[in-house]
Amino acid sequence: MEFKLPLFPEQASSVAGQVDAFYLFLVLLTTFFSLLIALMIVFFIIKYRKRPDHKAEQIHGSTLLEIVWTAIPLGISMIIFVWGAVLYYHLQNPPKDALEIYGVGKQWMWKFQHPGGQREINTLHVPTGRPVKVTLISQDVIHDFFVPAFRIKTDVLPNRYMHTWFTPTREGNYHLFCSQYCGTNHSGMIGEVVVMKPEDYAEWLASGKAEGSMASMGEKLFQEFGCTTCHRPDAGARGPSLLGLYGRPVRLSDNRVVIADDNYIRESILNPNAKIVSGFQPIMPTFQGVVSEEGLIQITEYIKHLSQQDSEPLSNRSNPAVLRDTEVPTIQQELKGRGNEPAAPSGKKP
Amino acid sequence: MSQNSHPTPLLYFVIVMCLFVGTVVTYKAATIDMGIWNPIVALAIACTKAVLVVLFFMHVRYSDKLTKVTVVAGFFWLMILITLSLSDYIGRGFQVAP
Amino acid sequence: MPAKHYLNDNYGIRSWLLTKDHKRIAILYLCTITFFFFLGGMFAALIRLELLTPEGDLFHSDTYNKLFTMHGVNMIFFFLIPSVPAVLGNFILPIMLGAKDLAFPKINLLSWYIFIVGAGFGLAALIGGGVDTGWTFYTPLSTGYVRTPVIVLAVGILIAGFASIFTGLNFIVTTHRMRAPGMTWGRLPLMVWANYAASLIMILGTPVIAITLILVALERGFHIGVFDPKLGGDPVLFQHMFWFYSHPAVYIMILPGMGVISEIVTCFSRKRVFGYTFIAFSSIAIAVFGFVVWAHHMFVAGISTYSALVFSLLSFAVAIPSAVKVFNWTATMYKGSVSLETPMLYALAFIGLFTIGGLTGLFLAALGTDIHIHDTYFVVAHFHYVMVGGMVTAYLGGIHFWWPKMTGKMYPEAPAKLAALITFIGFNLTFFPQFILGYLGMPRRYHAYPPEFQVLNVLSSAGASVLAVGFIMPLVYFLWSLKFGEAAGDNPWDAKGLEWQTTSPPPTHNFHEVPIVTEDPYNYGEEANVVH
Amino acid sequence: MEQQKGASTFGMWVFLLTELMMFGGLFASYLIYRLKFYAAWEAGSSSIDVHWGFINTLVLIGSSFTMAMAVWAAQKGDKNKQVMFLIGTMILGAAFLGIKGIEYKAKYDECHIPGHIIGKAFNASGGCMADGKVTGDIAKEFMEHQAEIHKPVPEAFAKQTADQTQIFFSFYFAMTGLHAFHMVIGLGLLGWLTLRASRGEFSGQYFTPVELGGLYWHFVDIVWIFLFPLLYLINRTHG
Repeated sequence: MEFKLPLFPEQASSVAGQVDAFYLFLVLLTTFFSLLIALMIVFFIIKYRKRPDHKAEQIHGSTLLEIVWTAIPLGISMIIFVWGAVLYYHLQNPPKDALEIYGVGKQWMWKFQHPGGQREINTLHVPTGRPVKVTLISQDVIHDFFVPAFRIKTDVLPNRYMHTWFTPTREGNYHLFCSQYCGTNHSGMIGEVVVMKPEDYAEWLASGKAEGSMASMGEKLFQEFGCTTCHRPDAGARGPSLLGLYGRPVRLSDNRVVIADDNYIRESILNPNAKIVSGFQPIMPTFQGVVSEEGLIQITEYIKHLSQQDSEPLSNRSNPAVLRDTEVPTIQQELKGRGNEPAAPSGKKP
Repeated sequence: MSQNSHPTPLLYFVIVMCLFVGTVVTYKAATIDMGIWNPIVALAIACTKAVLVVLFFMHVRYSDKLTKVTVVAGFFWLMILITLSLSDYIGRGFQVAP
Repeated sequence: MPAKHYLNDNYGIRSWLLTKDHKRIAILYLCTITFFFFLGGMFAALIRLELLTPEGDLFHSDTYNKLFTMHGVNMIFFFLIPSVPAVLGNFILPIMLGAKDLAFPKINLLSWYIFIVGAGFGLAALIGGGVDTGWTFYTPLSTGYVRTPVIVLAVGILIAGFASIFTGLNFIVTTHRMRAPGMTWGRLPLMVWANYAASLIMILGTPVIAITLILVALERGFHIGVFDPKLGGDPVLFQHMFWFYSHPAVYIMILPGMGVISEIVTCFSRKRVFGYTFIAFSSIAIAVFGFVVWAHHMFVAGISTYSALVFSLLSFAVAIPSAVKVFNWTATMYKGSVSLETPMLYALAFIGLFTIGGLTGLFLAALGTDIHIHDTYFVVAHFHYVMVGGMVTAYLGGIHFWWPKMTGKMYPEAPAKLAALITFIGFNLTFFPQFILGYLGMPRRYHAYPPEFQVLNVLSSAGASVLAVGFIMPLVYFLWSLKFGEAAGDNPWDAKGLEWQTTSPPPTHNFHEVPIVTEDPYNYGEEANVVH
Repeated sequence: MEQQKGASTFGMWVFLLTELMMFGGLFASYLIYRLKFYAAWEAGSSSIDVHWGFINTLVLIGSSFTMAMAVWAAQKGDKNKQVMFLIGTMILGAAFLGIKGIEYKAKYDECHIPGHIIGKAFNASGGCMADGKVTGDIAKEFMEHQAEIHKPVPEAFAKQTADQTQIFFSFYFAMTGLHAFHMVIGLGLLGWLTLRASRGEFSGQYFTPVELGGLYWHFVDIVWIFLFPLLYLINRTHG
């Protein structure tokens, strides 16, 4: 047995230092207050120990003291809250230019796919110095993607995409754990994150066998399932065109506006009646049980690709389903005010 | 505590008539398209009926403060459960904003 | 001829099984939960044994998963929840109020029978192979994937839940309606306040877990689609419903313990409690705030950012009343006349360990750190610091404190002090390394782990064996004292409070005549008032 | 005695808090899914025969009235009226359960029982055979409804919506089932009260058990007052 007693996990991402600083602050705070209480107790035990010539002095309390020791913890906890919230907000919002990798968790393994189509199992290769956004979904129960060296973690749910992101800073191999209990071999659902220099990563990608990029695989599926019959960019199409759709606000038939993100696309494939694009009929059949989770991811990637293919500004697009940039400010307001709206009885009427 | 102040059969009769009317109104209101107001009207009538039952049939109107506090506490806790769990689902809508 | 009291009032098995005496029901509960404590403890021992080596070579992983599930379920639902309320509360609360029994003695007995039925289901699930969902029963794992008797265990917990509902109902009504003349709200012992607050949670929270477990059982049995994502259900909803009860449930477990500590600290400091009103109301505040913080168990589970912020903020709010209590207990010792009898040792251990447990809760309530340490051993350590370092310590302290009252016999002081010391050392050795393990990233519920975590795990397992000695010792000397212990006398601690003014053990109806309360609680100034 | 009576009544109220939270868990979940699957909620709700629900509401309110009168009679010490009103309450309560049974039977015949263990498998987008004809095709009914109000929907949409009504029916059966379970317990209590009342055990001085039974019965009534609009009346603007 190797004798090692580390106190901190390695710091291998841009946020690790920040989390550790916050953690250290909390450790110091805890130590301070625990010692304060402990020392006071020891001091009182000795100073006021029971002895024949000493009698307890009866004190009822002190409102001033009560206020002080309510206010001080309250103040400190508000500092902790704000600090923690800022960090959390940072960790919840991946940068726009992040490298996007998809992962599927299943009992009891991790499957990842890079945009170029390279697949790997229980290992994830990433380059240093570049934000990486991992979009995750589970095929069965709830899992959890946890890389201690990056100080990030997210549950991986079976019914919707979850995201996490990190910017690796140090090369090396790091643990990847499933940290949400997921059945028999939970502790075997581990893997490795391999952080490489960008050029090594590029080389690794090139050496990988890929049947084609994720988008091209998605395109193939798109053709196979006959999606193109309806989703065409011409005026007479029965389904909304998917050109320039990804990441843009879409107006629905009940006048709600949603952003066409991963989860929207997934829902539209599996549960097409949930959100109907304004001006179209709800005729699409469900693909529940037909497309695999990986297939869904590839199709999503393809649709995303359709938005990036040409550099033409989106505002000039002729896709009627996608709203123009000029409309966006009002839409953002709508989105803000939309909190209560799904409750409306007309909510999802076709 | 409530011996001498119980309501009379006549009052019970008035209440039960109100409840019957309330039921008919709920039913009729549901057949009119009022948009977002349909569930609100239905729940408002249901709440009114429930309050009538609690106050008169269950004698809360004639009971001590403790009973009244108990009833209010129950309602309060139910609201905690409903609003806080519902707020998460509604709150997820905010996340799609760009 | 010894004086008549509740123990010798009547003999025979029927007089116990059909008793309506709250004191006898407390003893019935005591025997039952002691069994479950050691059963759960045995599972814990096996878990720690497995974790001595990184490979996971002692048990099959399925067996290991069952071990930690049954450890959690036994300890939480069949030991911690009924521990202080159903044993110490049941015994002492009516006497503290000057009542001759609880408001509904029959319901009290019914509560024990319901508990037995629920516990029977729990044991049936265990004998039927054990359940491996984790005590949290997360869907869809529990509803669609594991192949163990989940429904049996869920029904067991559901039934046992009603036992705690009836205990809570009894406490609330008793506190409102059965107080002796002169026992105003401002004179209630803090133990009563704490149990009252815990009872509020029992009656308001428990039904929600009941209905949730019913839905889990239905989902598992009939695939109705409420939690199954394949049928459109949302597994996160289960977590909302589960934690709506299970977070406040930790306050069901800790609040009565806090009540015990308030009694012990005042007694062995020979002093009035510092800030009575603040301790009393902080109990109620914990009960109320405890209901609005549940989603801090779900920060990485896919709740909205907005909810995460709100629940994090509220979680800090519930930390304040706990802090207020700790400060007040410490201040109570100031200028007191402190002596270190066994119950006081436990109480002091409680204050220290609860402080650490509570403060490490801040790490988990803070969003930035929770992402990293959620679902790691940090959580395990925090939880055990509060539940074992806090609640079990308080429970043991309370048992030592009231043992002379319950049995009329004194336990031997020297081994008791030794046991308290061993427990304290063993506890810290077991659980402190787990904080470090957690921050290093060792996930909870891991059967095998990377080798670099071994040193800390070995330390933890070593501590667990020390802790086991600390827990077995009281069992031995308490049983010994039943036969060989010295007679305790009515008030061995020179304590205040109505329970010390009656005989030890108390008569069947608690008091020979209805007591009339004329003084504030913990009126330790006037030593002359004590009857020997 | 007065203290004991106060304790019992208060105890009952505390117990009703527990009951309220138990139903509360279902109500909260119901509301969340209603947001998520509104169309299915509408279609599922429309497939239930509203008339039975309406009648049942009146029946249960009526029983609450007779129950209140029974408490009044007990308080007055009028044994005969007391027994009469208690029996009246029981008859109305039994009628409620009978009607509930008719509704459940209809749902069983239409294959609208969620899951696939009890009898027939759930099937709302094709209907199932009962008495030689196909019933319970929610998809078809839904399409017809929509056509009637000039908002026609294609078959694919109707079928998906019909499939999703399974969750609606899960809640329908969980909520009405839990409610019916309370009714059965309530009937048992009423039977026991009637027996005691007929023996003349209650008087103007002692009628706490009747009062407690009343509180419980009224609570069950209140739950139904909410269940009726939530389950039966989601959208009845057509049909």
